[in-house]
Amino acid sequence: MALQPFLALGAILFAIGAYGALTKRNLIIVLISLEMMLNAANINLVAFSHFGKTPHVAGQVFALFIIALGAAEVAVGLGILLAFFRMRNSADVKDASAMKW
Amino acid sequence: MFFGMPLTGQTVSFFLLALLIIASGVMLMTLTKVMHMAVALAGVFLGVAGIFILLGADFVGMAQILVYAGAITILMVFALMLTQKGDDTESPEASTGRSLLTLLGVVVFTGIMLLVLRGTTWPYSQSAVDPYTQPTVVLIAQSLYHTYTIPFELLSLILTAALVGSVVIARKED
Amino acid sequence: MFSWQATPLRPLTLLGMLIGVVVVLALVLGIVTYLIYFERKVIGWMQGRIGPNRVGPLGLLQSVADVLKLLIKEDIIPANADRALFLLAPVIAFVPSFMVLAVIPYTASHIFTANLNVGLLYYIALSSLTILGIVMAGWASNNKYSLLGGMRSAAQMISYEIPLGLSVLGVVMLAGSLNLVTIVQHQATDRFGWYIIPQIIGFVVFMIAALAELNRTPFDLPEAESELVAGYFTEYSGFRFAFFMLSEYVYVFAISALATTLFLGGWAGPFLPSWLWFAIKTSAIIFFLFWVRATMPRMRGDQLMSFAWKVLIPVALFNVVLTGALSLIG
Amino acid sequence: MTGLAWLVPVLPLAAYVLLLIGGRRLAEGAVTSIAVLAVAASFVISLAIMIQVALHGPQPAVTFPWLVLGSATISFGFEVTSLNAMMLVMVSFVSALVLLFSRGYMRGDARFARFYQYLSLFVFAMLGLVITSNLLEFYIFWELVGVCSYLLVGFWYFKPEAAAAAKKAFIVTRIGDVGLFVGMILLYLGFHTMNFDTIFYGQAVSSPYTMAHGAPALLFAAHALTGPGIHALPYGLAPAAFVTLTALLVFVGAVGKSAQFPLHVWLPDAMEGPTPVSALIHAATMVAAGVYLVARMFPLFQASPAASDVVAIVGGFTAILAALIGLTQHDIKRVIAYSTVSQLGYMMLALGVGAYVSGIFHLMTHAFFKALLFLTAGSVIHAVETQDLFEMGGLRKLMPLTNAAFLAGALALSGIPPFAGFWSKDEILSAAFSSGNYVLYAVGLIAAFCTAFYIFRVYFLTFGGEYKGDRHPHEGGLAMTIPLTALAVMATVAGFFNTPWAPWIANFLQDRGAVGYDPAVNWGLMVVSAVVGLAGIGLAYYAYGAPGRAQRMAQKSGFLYTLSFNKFYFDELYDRIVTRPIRAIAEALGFVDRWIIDGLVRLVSGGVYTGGAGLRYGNTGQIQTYGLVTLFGVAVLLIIAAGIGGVL
Repeated sequence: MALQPFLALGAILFAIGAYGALTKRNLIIVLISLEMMLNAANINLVAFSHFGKTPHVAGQVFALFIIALGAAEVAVGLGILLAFFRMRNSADVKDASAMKW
Repeated sequence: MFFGMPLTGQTVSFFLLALLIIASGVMLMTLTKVMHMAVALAGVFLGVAGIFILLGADFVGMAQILVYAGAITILMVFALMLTQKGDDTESPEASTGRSLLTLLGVVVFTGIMLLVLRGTTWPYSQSAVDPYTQPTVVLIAQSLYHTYTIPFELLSLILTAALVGSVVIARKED
Repeated sequence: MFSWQATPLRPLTLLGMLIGVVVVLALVLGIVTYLIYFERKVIGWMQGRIGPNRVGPLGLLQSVADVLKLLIKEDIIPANADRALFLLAPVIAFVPSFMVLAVIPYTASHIFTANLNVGLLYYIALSSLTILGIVMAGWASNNKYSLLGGMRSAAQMISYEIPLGLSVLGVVMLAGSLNLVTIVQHQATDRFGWYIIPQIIGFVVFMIAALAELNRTPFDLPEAESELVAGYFTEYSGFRFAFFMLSEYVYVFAISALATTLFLGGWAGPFLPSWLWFAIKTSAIIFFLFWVRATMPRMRGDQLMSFAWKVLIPVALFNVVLTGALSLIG
Repeated sequence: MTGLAWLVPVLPLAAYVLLLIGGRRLAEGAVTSIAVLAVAASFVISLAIMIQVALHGPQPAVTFPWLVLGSATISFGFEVTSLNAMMLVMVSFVSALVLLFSRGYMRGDARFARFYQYLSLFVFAMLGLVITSNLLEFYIFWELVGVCSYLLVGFWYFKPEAAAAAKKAFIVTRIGDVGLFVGMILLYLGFHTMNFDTIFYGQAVSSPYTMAHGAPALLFAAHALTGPGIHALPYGLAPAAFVTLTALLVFVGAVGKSAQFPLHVWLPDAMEGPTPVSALIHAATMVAAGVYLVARMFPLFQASPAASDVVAIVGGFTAILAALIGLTQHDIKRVIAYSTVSQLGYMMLALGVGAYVSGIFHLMTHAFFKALLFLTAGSVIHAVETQDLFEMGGLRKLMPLTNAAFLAGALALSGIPPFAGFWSKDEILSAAFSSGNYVLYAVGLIAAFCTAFYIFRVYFLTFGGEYKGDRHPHEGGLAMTIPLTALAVMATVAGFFNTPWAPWIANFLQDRGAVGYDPAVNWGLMVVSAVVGLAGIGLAYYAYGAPGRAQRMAQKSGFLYTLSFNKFYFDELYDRIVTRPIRAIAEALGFVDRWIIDGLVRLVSGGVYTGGAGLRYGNTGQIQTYGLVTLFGVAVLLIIAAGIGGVL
């Protein structure tokens, strides 16, 4: 196995996630799509940690960091989402548009 | 031989997992029922975990299953259930034009990425299945507690803050 | 060591793998069948009844008959159910329970067993996948009892997974490895002997959390017959129902095997062959689980969560700190 | 003891800091004690230093490097010479008494502690100015003195006159400061140093002094005109022109600070401040700084006869001008203020004709009797609560101590033997006479006559006759009477420190060589000046001894009276020729700034604002739209990167 297939997989997964994050209306699905993009990045990190001239475990460590940060992000994101839902009775991205002029 | 690659267990597993990931991802984008999406999501996460294990990163793979497939998916399901309003289908899609535009952008992006990947000479990879001299758990532990001690501790701080913060944010106003 | 990744994939290799899987599956089915029989007998004995005694000698074929009955029953899918998920859920619930068996070291030579470096983590990670199947089942049935049961189950299992994971940390710290084989080997040379002695706090927390993970009495709120009919599998019948029961009992076996591995020295023991020692210890744990079921009342719903978060997790964390301190001193 | 000289300015500074921190919480007595004790301690140390200097001669400067600019090092330090040892004693003595007097004068003021705080800072600044060894440091303290005067003159800032007077004092003295600053820069360019010693002698003078300060004027001239500095003089100036130019620029600073013509207008207005402040400014601190500056830079003036002549002429003109204005003023403090201007003119006159010792001696005696006059005036104002001479009268019986003290001060000012002023003023006059400046001598004599007249006019109007007000004037408390007594004694006897037959101060200041011009004893001139002073007193008694006679005299002089009463219209003149044109220019520039420059700025800001208002419609709040735009941006960047050929 070579490096490219893994990177290609990462790119495709990232693209799918980006598409979801940009088109889905449900905030939870958007959040899920973001997690997919993080996963795509992780694939790259781990792939580079395995292949390359001097394989090093640092890539895996960073993937672990990203996993932990993703978990934190989901926790906070869902907290915000619940508060938002309670306030607006909606989980639609379109309704979260107070941050404009 | 398969696309110029030897047909080993690794190759086959990779293509199966890639198929699982991409199929689940596409399903996630196309399905309308949120619970179905959750299943597709689990598929993506498990597939990624499989890729990790395939790459010899068994600890990261397990963490991926534990955190993403186990915890985050369930959390998402909970959130979906909590925010449902009678109908269990997802709220209407963005406008078709918008979706097509996004699709175009995404396809262009991916296309360029793939072209670049193809055109770049990567520092060549050795073919050994397991490039590490020690179990990855040991390597990761040493790395975490020597090289990355400060980031590791900061991470625990972030997790604590996220825990407390999400509780505070989501708590009902009394 | 056999590396499946580097070996070219030939039909024969694939066949070998498949045969191995089928053998383990058959073995597991046999074990589960007699687990059910064992449970009914034990509880019957404790309650002053006789238990199954009609089918076969001493009722030994009772469970076989039950399984056969389930397999030939009509497969009912409720009209308002989400068909795809309804069909998928038992599979999602069962597959992880079967997969976790792969890392348990049954014997000194551990045939069929993957000598994984992250074996313990593998067990905990995969077992968490079952929750998804349970939630799916509860939701797909489109039945309020099922949904409530599924939600309760998910909440309970997620909450108790944390003390479960924390309670085994002490063992990991003592052994210095996540590899279950290594853990067993370490227990043979540890100055305290089996880890149940230095890790008694961990063991207690582990057993309580395991009971909760298994949805067994006294933590059987998700499938409390008197409240929720049958919880998340209320709508299930026939062999799909059997799948859920199967996964439950496989987990009973698996968690007992894990407890044996972690705390009771695994296969180690004098005179007898190692697999037999393993079987004896596992049976003892299983007997303990049935014993608890026969004697304990169900826990109150409002105490369930606070017990996990306010009692078990602090105790497990204390155990971690204690173990660390002790190993620093020692 | 000279090693401890730095304590002299630091003690008032410590008092200032202490009052700054805790002043509001302390009782008035405690505040007074802190400030007075600090300054009194400074006085004791100064006295010890002066004795030390008298016995062992001056000590070398103690310096620390402060700024290193390229090859030049600006140091920071202090030194003790006979001149500044004497100044330290004088300043700290008068300041301590003024501080004590303020206890009674300012009693009950809401910002009592603040007042003492400013006073302490003021004293610190003046003592620091005196003791410094370096021109830049001198300038810093010089400006600090200016700031303190601003704060103190405007202490009652709620009075519009006080606020205006504070501003006027600050701005007018600043005009002079510009001259000093330019002179300072020129000196630095010429000599590459700021140290007084190095400027004057080409090197730091080592201990012990082989010559007293100021003595080697010729040595300085030799150094400046022919020494190594000759190549480095800026702007290609000839050495003689350079010295004259710098001396004149330095003198401009002194003119501003010491209220010499034509920058004398601020000092009388500064009367709006509390009277102890006036006493301090007029006697010991502010105006003395200008004279001290000229004295400190005396070698420079000695080296330039032209500059010295300018100093003498300006001094003489100021002396007569201020004396003439003082003849007719109605405000008791204003009369004394013009008298200060006049007396400062005498000092400048002395320094200009080369009578270094006489100038310093007069500075000292003047400090005593002028502080005394102001404090007695303060005591009177405190008692009758008016400053108008024509509303007073008859205080001789009501306030006998004040009367005696004022009389001592007035006699000293008038130059009646044996009071202090006689000895010092006579020295100046005889120096002017014997140096051949007969015109200046005549001017000084006329000014002396006027001086005697106006101060006794004040005396007769205030203390003679009957009391015209409706209050019950009485003496102030001990805090007011003790300083009055001490100063009255000094005003009476201070002249004996430097009599022609026992020139102690002259010896002290120039104990190892001659400084400038040392007048010989001239009994004839002494008699003349004493007679002139007595004549002035007699005229005053004639005019104000009987009511109504003064008015008739005023009417008879007509035009001249009006001119004097209106201070020769200097304020109006300055308003016409300086203030108004400048204001017109400023308004024109303001118009350009407000409408043309600001207009451009507003045009730009308006354009940006309008553009922003348009662009904000693109800001929909829809995060997915932003994300989409970002995605396309990244895609474009990737295309560019791939086209260039692999930035990745």
